Amino acid sequence: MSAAELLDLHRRMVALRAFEDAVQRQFLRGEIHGTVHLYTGQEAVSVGVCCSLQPGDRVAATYRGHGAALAMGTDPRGLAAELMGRTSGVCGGRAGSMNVVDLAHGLIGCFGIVGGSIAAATGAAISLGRLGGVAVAFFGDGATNQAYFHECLNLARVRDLPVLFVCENNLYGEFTPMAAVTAGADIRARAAAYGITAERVDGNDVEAVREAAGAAIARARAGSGPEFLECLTYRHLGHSKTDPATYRPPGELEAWLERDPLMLSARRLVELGAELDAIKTAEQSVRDEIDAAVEAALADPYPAPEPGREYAP
Amino acid sequence: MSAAELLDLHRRMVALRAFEDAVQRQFLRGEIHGTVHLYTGQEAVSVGVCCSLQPGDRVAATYRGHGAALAMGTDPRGLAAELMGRTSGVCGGRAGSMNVVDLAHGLIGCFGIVGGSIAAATGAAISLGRLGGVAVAFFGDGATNQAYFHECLNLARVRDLPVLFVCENNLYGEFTPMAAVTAGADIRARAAAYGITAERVDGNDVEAVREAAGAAIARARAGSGPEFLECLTYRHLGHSKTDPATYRPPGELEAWLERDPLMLSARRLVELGAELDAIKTAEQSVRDEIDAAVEAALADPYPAPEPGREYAP
Amino acid sequence: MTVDLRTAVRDAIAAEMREDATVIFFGEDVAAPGGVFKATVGLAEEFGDQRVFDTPISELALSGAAFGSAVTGLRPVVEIMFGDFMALAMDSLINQAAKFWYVSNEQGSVPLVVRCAVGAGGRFGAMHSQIPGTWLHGVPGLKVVAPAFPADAHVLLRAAIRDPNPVVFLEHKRLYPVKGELGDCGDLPIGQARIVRAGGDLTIVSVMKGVHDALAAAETLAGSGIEAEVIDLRGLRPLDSATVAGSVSRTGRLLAVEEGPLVGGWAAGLVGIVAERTLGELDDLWVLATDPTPVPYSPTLEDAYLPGADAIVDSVLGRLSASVTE
Amino acid sequence: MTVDLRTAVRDAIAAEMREDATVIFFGEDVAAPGGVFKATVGLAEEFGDQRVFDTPISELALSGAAFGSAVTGLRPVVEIMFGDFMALAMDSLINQAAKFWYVSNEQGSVPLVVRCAVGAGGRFGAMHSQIPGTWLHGVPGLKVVAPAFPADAHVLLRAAIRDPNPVVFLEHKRLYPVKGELGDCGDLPIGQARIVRAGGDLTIVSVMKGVHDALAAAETLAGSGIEAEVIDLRGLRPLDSATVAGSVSRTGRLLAVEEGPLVGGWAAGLVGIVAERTLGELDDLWVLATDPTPVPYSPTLEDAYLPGADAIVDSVLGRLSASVTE
Ligand SMILES: Cc1ncc(C[n+]2csc(CCOP(=O)(O)OP(=O)(O)O)c2C)c(N)n1
Ligand SMILES: Cc1ncc(C[n+]2csc(CCOP(=O)(O)OP(=O)(O)O)c2C)c(N)n1
Ligand SMILES: [Mg+2]
Ligand SMILES: [Mg+2]
Repeated sequence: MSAAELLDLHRRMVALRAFEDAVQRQFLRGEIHGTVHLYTGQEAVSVGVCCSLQPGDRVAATYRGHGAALAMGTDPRGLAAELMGRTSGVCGGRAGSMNVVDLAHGLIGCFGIVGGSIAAATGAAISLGRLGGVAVAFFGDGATNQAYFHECLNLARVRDLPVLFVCENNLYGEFTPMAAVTAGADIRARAAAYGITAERVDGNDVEAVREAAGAAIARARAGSGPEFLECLTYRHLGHSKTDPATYRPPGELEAWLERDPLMLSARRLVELGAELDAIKTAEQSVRDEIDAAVEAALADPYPAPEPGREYAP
Repeated sequence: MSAAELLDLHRRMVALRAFEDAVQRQFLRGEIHGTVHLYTGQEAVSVGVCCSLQPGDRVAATYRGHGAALAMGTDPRGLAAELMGRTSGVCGGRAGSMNVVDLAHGLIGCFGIVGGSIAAATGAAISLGRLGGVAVAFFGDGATNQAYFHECLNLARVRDLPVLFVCENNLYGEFTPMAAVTAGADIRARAAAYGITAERVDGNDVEAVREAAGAAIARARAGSGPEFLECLTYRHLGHSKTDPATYRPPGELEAWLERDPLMLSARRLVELGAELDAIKTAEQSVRDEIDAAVEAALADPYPAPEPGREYAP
Repeated sequence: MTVDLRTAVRDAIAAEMREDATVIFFGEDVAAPGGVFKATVGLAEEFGDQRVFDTPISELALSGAAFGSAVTGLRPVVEIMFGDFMALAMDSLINQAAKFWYVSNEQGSVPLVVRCAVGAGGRFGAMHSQIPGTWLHGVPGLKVVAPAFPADAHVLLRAAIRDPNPVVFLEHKRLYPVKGELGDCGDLPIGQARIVRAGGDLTIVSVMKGVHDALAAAETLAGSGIEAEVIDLRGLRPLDSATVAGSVSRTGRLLAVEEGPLVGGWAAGLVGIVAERTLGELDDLWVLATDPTPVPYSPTLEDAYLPGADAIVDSVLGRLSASVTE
Repeated sequence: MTVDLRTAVRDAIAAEMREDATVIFFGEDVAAPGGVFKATVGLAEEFGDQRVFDTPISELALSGAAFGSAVTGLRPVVEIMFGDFMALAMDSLINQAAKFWYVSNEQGSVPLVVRCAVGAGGRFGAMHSQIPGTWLHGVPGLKVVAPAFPADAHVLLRAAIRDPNPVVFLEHKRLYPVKGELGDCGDLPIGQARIVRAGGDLTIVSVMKGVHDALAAAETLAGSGIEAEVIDLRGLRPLDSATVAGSVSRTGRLLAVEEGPLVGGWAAGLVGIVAERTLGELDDLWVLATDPTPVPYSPTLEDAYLPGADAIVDSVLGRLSASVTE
């Protein structure tokens, strides 16, 4: 990967990080309601996967979906406004953080039900098998114990559907360690048991993710049927806004912070000859853009209820 | 296995076969209603598994459950009466063929929902983990594509529950070949992916089934956690009463009839020194008993409805 | 053309598939075998494996795949073999399909249909005889269709396939062999009840098999000089309480007949909604439902469980004479 | 003792676990973390991993495991974290647990409890705000409990754990912090409504958060000289329509307030059942429900969606003045 290409991915990851930082601030200010599930630490996964997608491809993600949305091109202001429940939100404020949909950018949904993204992408792949294109499902390690995982992976293989299943293994489902509830230790073996090619990649290394996901997407596009990619990663923050993440063993977070995907890509950029200053400047301009977008959303109005209105197409 | 032991298993299998033959006759006479799913051809599985169970162990089976019920000791007359919808039925005629329960004999249920037996046995194993004992789930190849299979096998391994999962792979789910809907070809790989020891055995060879199941049950009893056994077998008849089974390739049934479990055990008995005549006599006496039991059930009354009665414990 | 309901269903799917290449159909044992109720025979041959296919026994994946394909350009029709298995498929229907239009701020619709065979009377026992309509009739964003006659089954299934909303389409097992004229098969919006028999003394409302029972009961009652108006709701959501209320305004009496228990059923809810609108005009209203038990297997028990024509007649006569005695 | 509902729940489980070694408790993030709503803090410490444990995210296996363990000697209490996820767990509840006693010819009972947090108002969006009671209130063999006060939550959860039937126990999220006296915590059978405020002008019935809204509305209405009787149903199945009918016989007017849509809801059904019994005594009856949409996220939309105290007051005043005008 050239420095320019990597810088592009780096900037995208910084955008995701900056967005979640801003969300955190707005949440604390009371502008974002209920709960949010931040993507901080996992940026290399959705950026590394989505950069290989083409127009017409489709993505389904989870309640931890800001990253996937931004990686697909969702407008940060529209996304922030959605989280704030404003009319200008990408779903008019009706969805909130957990259920974002942005069809114009190929995001068929973020799903509040664990495993729901797997079904949505599998179904989309039925369409794409006819129209051309690839569907991607993002989901967590915890979702691999859900009914959807099993039934959909089997169906996808049986029907040879063009879908990439991306498991973001961040070692926890909510407050419970993956190992405590996920038998067999290696999630790839589950996919392989359905005859699906299954790879694992360092989910904090955006180059590695792009390479593995790009190859899998290309294979699926060429007719290989479903593909499976486990991305080993870590969420830097708690599961959701109310979680201080005290269940983590001491030192675990620190070790992962050493492998912060943004730090890794910045370091690699330097290796590839980029100037540290130039990187910092680029980062700051991305951060400024995101901050401005999020701040701008604050000016947008709340939707006016329309009691009794019929909501059907 | 001694000739006497094998003769015992052989007699049990003949009982199952004779029962299904009688059921078929009564169905055609209109004495059994709705539909039935006959076990003919699969006798070695439930007989070979259940003979290693002890009092206090529990079994959950399917709508194709007459075999498992009889193998657990359900009274043939009570079972026949159930199928006929009589008061003397093991469930008073309320359940019918697909949903038989016989707690006194350790049968916690036959389940009309594909996969339901897996859940019931998994739950029973939570109890048995405390009380001692082993739970057994019988289910088909088709059930391995159901949500229950996935979620319960994972849970059983995570909690190290004493349960034996017995997959009766008869190559079809209803009218659809297993290979057409079951990705990955080898069901054992699925169990293995959860870290469950998985074996395959000739499900028409009652000695082989008893050996493999007996060892697995002993391991589970000793605390190994869940075990998985795939029994390769074949149903001689259609899926249910309305199915002429025309979807089978020519010659397939004939090849399997050559490996009829009753024929195999009879042959083996002869090898072990039993007299063919003695075997035939034993078979006939079992058949007579079963026929008499089924005929006797015909004399029993139909339940009288009690409209408005409260049915709650 | 006179066809049975089974054929009306099959022909509806076939007609829509011919007209619209985005319609696909899948389910368990529906393609090569043509369905366990033989309601989809010949579709696989006509439309090929890409449009009509057999699936694993994976009800949740089926509803999920229907959702995913419906929001990306197809019009999937899915068969859940028995309505009893709907519980396994419900999450995607409720949480994905039914919510998408509203939650996405109307970015996209979800034109899917889930068909299933429902109802008791076939000696299939407790897990193969339920009507899952009442698990679903309270879910905003879903439609639930429940035809009683071949012509309605045909027209409404075609309408369901064309409908941009997720539709659950209930087919009563005991109606598959029922024959009827297809007529000219014009368009028919989902959610319109129909007065299938006029009468001035009371209104009997039901769906599916219950409509036939109500019609038979009405004939018997006519012999006693009681003229019942019979309404076929033709579905549970949208619930056409307006047609029922209109009829009740004329007859003053309402009986809702449900194959299922009283509490939590559609009948009690309909009665409540109609009562709210017509209270001043009402002389009587009540529900004839089943006992609150699972569906029993034994013929004597299952027959007694079902609210057939005789039970309707008894109920009407009992209620009317009670109100006369009062 | 004054406790919040959250603590009342926790203490109920703990008390039953102390008294009965066959009670076990499991669910997602319930043991070590003490539940996402912190309603089960400390149970794992007190009772150990064999009796209180965290599970995979496998709602169907949870209900299935509850069934299997309940028919073999244990009394499992299961947490389905959000009621919205109940659709994933429903098959075993409906087809196994609810049917077992009847179908087995009363060979064995199924003493299990499924708890879940339900309801809107927390800005959790469409998939974390539903009340799944109406998916289940029509299922024979199930009980559905829905308390409004800490004391009832405590006593009814204990009763649910001791009950030989499968019980779904709904805990409204917005009630977790609500405080109340536990009282002497005698026995209380499941399925008994309670008149929580006496009044002669109309009867308002609801469950959970709706009861608090109804009480607040009743105070406001009292200021206008309208005395509302408020009934807390305390559950949906069995449905205590008798207590409501008794009240309506005195007040002549019935309003049922439901956090959920009209069609398919418990409120319309209750109104129908009560109308059937009290028609001659009724001056008015109606339902205040939500719009038939998914629960919106945005605060302005969610607040407008919910039928709070103000909406109840408006509805009562509007309806009463309309009937006066007539
Ligand atoms: C069906 C369902 N069960 C439970 C939940 C509650 N829940 C939300 S996120 C979560 C953990 C998911 O873990 P994982 O799949 O690893 O994803 P992560 O949050 O780690 O990204 C749980 C249990 C849910 N939303 N849906
Ligand atoms: C959840 C569910 N889906 C579908 C059915 C209908 N059905 C009954 S048996 C069967 C095939 C099951 O195949 P398999 O598991 O291989 O068992 P077998 O009948 O071959 O013994 C199907 C699809 C059902 N009973 N339950
Ligand atoms: Mg995770
Ligand atoms: Mg099979």
